Amino acid sequence: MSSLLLVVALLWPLFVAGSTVWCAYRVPVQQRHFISMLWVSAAWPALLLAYAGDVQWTMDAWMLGGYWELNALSRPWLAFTALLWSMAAFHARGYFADEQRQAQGGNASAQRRLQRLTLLWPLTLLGNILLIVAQDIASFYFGFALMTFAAYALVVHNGTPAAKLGAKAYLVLAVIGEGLILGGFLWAAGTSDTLTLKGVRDTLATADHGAWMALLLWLGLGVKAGVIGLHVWLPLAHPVAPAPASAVLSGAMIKAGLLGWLTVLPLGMESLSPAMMQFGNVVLVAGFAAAFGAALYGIWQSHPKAILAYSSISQMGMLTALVGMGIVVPAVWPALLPAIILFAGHHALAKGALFMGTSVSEHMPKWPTSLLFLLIALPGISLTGALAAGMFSKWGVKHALYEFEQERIIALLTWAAMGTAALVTVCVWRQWQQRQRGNSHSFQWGAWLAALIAALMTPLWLPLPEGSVIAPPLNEWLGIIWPFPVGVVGMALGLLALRRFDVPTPPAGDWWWGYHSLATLGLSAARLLAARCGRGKTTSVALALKGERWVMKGVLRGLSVESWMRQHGGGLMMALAVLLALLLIWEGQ
Amino acid sequence: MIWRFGLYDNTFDPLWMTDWALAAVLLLPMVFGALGAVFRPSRLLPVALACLPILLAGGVMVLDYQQVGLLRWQWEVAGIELTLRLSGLSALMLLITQWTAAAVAVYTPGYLRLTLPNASVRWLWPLMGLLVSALSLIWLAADLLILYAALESMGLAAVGMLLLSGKSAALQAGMRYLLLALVGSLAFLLGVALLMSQWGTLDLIALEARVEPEPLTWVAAALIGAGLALKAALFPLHGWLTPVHENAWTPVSALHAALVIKASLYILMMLWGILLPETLFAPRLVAWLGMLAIVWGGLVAWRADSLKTLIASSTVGQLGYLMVAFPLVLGPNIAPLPLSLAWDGFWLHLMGHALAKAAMFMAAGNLIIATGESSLKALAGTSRRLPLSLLIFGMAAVTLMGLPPSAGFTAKWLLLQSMVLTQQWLAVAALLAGTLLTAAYVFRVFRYSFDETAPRHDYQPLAPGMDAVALCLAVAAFALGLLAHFPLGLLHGGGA
Amino acid sequence: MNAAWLPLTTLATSLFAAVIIFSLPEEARRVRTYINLLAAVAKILLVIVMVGRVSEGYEDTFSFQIVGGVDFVLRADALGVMFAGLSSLLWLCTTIYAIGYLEGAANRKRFFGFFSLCVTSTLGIALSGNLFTFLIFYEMLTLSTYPLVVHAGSAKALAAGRVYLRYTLTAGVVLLLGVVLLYSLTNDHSFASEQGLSPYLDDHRGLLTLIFALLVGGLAVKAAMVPLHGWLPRAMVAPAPVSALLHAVAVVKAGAFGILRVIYDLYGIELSVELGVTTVLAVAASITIIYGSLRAIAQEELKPRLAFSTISQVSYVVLGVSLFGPFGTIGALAHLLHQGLMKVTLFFCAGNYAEELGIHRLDEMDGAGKRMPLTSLAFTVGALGMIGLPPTAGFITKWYLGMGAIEADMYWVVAVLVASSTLNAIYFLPIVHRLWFREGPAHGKGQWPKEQSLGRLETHGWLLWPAVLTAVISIGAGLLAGLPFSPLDWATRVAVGEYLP
Amino acid sequence: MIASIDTVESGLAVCLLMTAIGCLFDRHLLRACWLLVLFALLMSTAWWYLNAPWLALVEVILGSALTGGGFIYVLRTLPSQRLWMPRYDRTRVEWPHRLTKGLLIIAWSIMLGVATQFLLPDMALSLTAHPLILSSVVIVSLGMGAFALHHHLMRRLMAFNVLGSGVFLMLAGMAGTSPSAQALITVGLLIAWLGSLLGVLLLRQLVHQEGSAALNDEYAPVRPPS
Repeated sequence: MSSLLLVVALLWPLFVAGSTVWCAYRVPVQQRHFISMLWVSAAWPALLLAYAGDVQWTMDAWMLGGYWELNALSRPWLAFTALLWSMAAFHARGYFADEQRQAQGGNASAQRRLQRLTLLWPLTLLGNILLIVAQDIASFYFGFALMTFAAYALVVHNGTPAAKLGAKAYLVLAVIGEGLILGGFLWAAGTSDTLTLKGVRDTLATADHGAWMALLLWLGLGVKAGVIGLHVWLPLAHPVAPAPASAVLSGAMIKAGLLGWLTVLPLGMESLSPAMMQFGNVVLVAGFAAAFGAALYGIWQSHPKAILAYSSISQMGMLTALVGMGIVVPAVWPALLPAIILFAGHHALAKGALFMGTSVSEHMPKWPTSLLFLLIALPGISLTGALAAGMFSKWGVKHALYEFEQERIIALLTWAAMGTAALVTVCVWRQWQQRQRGNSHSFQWGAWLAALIAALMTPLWLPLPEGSVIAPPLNEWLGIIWPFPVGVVGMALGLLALRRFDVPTPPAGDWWWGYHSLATLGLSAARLLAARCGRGKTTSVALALKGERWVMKGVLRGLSVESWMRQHGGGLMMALAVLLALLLIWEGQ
Repeated sequence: MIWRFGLYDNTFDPLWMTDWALAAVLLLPMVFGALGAVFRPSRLLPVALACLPILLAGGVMVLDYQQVGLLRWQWEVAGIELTLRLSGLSALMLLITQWTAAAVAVYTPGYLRLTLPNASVRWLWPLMGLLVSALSLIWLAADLLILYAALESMGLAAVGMLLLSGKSAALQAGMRYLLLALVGSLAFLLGVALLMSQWGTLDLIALEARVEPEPLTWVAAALIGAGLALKAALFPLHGWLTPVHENAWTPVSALHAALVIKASLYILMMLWGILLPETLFAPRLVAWLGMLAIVWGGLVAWRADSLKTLIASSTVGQLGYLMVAFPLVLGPNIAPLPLSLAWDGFWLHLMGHALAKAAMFMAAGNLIIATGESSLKALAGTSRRLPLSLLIFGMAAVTLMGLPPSAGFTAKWLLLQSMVLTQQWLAVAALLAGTLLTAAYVFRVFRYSFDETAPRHDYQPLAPGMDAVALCLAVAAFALGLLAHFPLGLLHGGGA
Repeated sequence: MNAAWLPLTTLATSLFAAVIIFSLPEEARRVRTYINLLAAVAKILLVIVMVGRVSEGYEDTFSFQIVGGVDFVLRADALGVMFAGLSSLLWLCTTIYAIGYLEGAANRKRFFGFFSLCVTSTLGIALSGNLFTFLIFYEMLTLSTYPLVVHAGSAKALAAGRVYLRYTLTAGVVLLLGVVLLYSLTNDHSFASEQGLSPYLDDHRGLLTLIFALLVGGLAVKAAMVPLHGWLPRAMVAPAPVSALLHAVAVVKAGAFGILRVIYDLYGIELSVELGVTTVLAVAASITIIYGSLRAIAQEELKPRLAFSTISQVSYVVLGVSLFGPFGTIGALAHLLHQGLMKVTLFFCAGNYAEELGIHRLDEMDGAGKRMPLTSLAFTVGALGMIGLPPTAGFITKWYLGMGAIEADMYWVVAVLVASSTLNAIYFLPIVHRLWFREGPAHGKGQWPKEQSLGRLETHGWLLWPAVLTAVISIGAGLLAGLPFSPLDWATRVAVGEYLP
Repeated sequence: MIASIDTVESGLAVCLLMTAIGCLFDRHLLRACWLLVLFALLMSTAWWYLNAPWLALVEVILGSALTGGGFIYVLRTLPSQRLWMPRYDRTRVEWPHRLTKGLLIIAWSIMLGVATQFLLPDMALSLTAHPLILSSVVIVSLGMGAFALHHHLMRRLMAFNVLGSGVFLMLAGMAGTSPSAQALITVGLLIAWLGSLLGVLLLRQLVHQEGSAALNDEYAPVRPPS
């Protein structure tokens, strides 16, 4: 039964995608609902699956051998992912209402964009679901690749130059990431001849070059998860993607990378090699670097979604650091893992709500503005840990770390939370500045509210193991909450102080531009080299041709001997006879 | 070596039927040729019917050979001993001769009808008959007198046939050929005279028994070698060949290139086998010249402007392959395996080349008739209009190139293997280079023919059977390559 | 029980088809179509029978003696049947495609005749039981493809044909030399012999290496390994079905298959490793993979880009062969099939674009996805497969190759594979992007270079369905790789046969 | 040894040699023809002298009457107003060509002489004892050389005839006049005659078609545009 549900959960998005193609050819454009309820329902079976019993399925015929399972990790993951996708789909119904109207009115460009989006959205979803349930490498990789490449349409949707740039950055990084993942998987799987993710994990823990494999996988998956250095696509892609797409990108798809880490990295495993420990430290450092760096850079942004993107990087940085802890201090892991899942689930929904909020602030319903902005800010506040689910997730992490006396890490996390608070402040402030009224659609704000509520209540619905969610005791509240007001106040003061100065907005995508110029430099060097090679080839070909002509001339001249031989047959015969005779006699004597 | 030529005594008397078959093989071609002069057949059927009894007689002889082994005939006329024998090799050569000649004969009426030649056509049939008889006699002859007589009559018949087209160029070339052939045979005769005066016999078996390696034998061998090389168009004495073929009628060129020059080569091989069984350098010299021949023939053919020149020059190169095989067959201390491989390869190549060259000349003749021009440029667009002729040309060319699945390939394979075993790397290189050169000139033809941009010509339609005959020959060359085991079995059968 | 007729009949179907086609008049279009399809279907059926026989453990052999010590042997062993299956399947697809492609063109008789001959040769290569037989069909292949390459009869086509011949005939000569050397060393050596050439190792080490170099050098020309690849991009002037067949199965695969045979069935993998030739081969293959990809990036026209991609991809097979271990073998064998399927799809699609819309250059492809969705979908599948993304068949082979590399402790090969994947993405994704994400004539921007509305669907049905079929198969071969008798399964079977006697 | 030489034979040999040289190297064609006839007659005398009357008869008929007659016929009958065969061969021969041919002649003479004299212990007619045979060796070499030297087709044909006679004479000298040898010579004579006849007819036809220039071996007929 539950296998059937699994099949339905996977096939339903495919069916939805197929139905959009069907409609494209069968339904006249005036009557076509690009974002139909059918389309919105794409993620529902998956959501159902997350709550409806166990799945464990082995298929030999599937690629390299399929093994799908819902376990303590993947079940909550599927739950929040599917929930976020559903919310985002609802939101999309409102968000794209305008565009749909244009399309029905005969705007070919709008038709095209919507058609593309509606086709590839369910496919992206499919990939996301598949990678969550997959426990074998091939399925995971398949899901990951499908999600990655299908999501291109989500990013590039607007078709503006900025969108194209964002999509390009996304794709370039994605390709690099896929390559790194493939390399890591191949290495690990080849070393121990395994086909499951668990096998990879064991290999990473035990193999000689485990740390290097882990590095490859960490980086490859880290492209999605926004590891510092590979994060550059996030601030470029998010601002330009439609809000629902940003929501799933930042909420669900980013988490796919994290899920990958959690599945394949040898987290919580004792007696790891020194190299692996080193690797863990690298992860830890990189995580905090991302957490702080993103916050510091993000606050200077002007586009709210760019700020949110940096916030995502920052948050993922914290998660990265926690993953690093799993390697460096394995003992902490059993307590830390549920906290991380909760953190991830909460961040997914909260970030989804925040991104949806950006679209709500651009199309404000006729509510009191202050209430609206309070609601808009709410998930952000929760993210800082000052509220509701945020507190729970923060405490979960802190609690686990307290047990092993990792005060320094806690302190760093707390400081990072201040950064989050600052980012949220700036984001809301920017939204306030750029607010627009009108054109609000009930699905738009409805989905947003739903996501908001779900985010705040994450521990209640997230199917975590019993007893893994611990309510923070009252005496710790202050310790959890204080970064938020400090961050807000600090940011507000800072903003006030800087009001005098005209601080230019640094470009979103920070290091991208560095990479870009480096790549351009490299490309022009390669071109130069290629041109030189080409010239060399041309010269050598010309030389060879010249040589050939020369030889041909020689041959032709030589061939005139033929007529000489024709005339002197008799003489030649005489000579041959003499020659033969001499030869024979000489040899005989 | 000598048993391979069937030069040994045997006790069996030929069956009476074989005697009649022998008579038929030797005489019927001349008889039918004479009849052909009278009736001048213009259709295919009577010619085919005339060929039938000759082919049957040949078949009977080969069957008898397979049953009995070596067959020998001996007569004494006015104190002169005349000997004939049928060994496996002669049987094979006989078959090739008869079938190729039959194919040519069947091809001829159609050709003559389309080209509307001059009055001299009446000479064609008797000359062809004489040629076939003389060739058959050469394969069968076991004494020098018959060999000489047959060689000479073959040569004269060949010259006569080549002249028939009556073009000035043909006459000029024919005159040169005539003179050289006659002088060549005088050199041969001189050699024979030396042998006879020293060893006192013309019978090959007796000669083989008596001959000893001494200077006189060597001088004789040199004279015979030079004379026959001239007649066989071995490089560098091949100069007369190209113009002769270029200007003769197609069936005549086919017959000449396929068989006539091979006959001289056969005699050369046989006599040197008797005279120089243990010599190292003379065969080597021939082989070196052969390497040059391969390259030279290929180059000349490559640069040729007209189709027939190309084919004729290719003969020079192809003869080079045979020349290169000389030191593998003749010489001291050749291991049995390479010797046997080279022996098989030599004759297989000779036969394959005979079939393929005849087919190629016919295909080329068809192309020339159809396009009305003999230059390569005129071939443009023929791939569309005359695909079959071109295909036949291609199949024949495959044999010449020595690509599988053809007799040329199998033969080259055998030769190469033998060369590798005897470590003659230069020869290997020449053989392989020859393949490439052959491909170069063959595909030059195709390049012209595949040209689709050329203006359209009006093509003369071909007579029925003209393509079919050529096709049969080309296919036979293929079959000979794949089924080489059977003909080569005949070669070995004589060793019993 | 030895069904000697089976390999012979399989070979003869297309040979007979060729003969009949040559004897039919040019105008007999319908009959020719029937003959073509009939022969293709019959051949597939026969190959299926052979697959059944091989899986039951029979090795049907047909042989006769050509000359002393040299036999003509056709043997239906697992490896050969695998290649035969590929070629017969793709022959059917390509025949259908070619019928549609050459609708109304000139010289169809010649084309189909030589086409059938070409397939005969390919099948002969597949079923050859010893090196001599292999050589026969290998050269036949050269000859029968020449008329196809120069089919157009233009100056460019003729020049390409000349280059093609220069390369392939020279290679044939080199190969011949190698084969002759080997035969003089060992006499007739069947592919089926168990012990390989190891008995000769002690005394003839140098000679064995030389022979290996000659054999593989000769074969590498057809397999288009750098720097012997020059003919392939030029041969692109041939009609699309020819390019498809040339690239997917016939010529390049024949070379790769030959290398497979030489290493597995002639030398034996242990001996090859012992001689140290596999490492050299792996390096050469890697260079080819990277070089081909780099050159592909630089191409601005569709077919040359695909041609360089072929150069790169075919060397995967060689790379897999040179990895010592079962995974590399499986990868190589599976890639032989997978790449064939995917590349043929790509070429079909390229042909469709050229025929329907006149597209030859990449920058003309903008928005073609809207105009020709199925073709573009098939193209996308092929392209993703080339990159090696799941669930296409390309992923499966890349996976196995990578595993094989790790197993053989050649970590740098993984780097090559990943780099190649990335490079493939660099030159294929922009095309896919153009197809689907850019606006072009289908969206009212500009004009197609030469639009013909060939059929009721997006193009002529005969052109469309083969592409779709091969695309579906190449997805299926990846998605359901674990099914019995899938390419991967069969490759595993062969490899297990190699490693576990 | 010298003493044993028969004067008749010596005279015959010298006459043969002289006529042969004259025939081979006289640029006046008609005169050369007549010399050829004379040479053939002398040859038949020699045959007679060597006790081969049959051969003598054949030589007279074939060699002198038919062949020589043929040559004279060609030379005589052709000259009409338009077509006439020049009585002189005016082809220039370069000196390197002559030198090589001369060397070849000498080489051949030595080769044949040595072969016959020193290598044949039981020669029927010893070289030193029979000047006829000695002259035949020289005639063969000269004939060969002249054949290789000349470009004029008729002169080459004549050279062939002389050469042929020399060869037959040598054959007789070496092998005696056994039946086999006689048969060989007869066949040879017959062939030589047939060949000459064919050659003569060819010459005539050539001159008829192409004019006298075609008599030069190096002449290349202009190919009619096709």
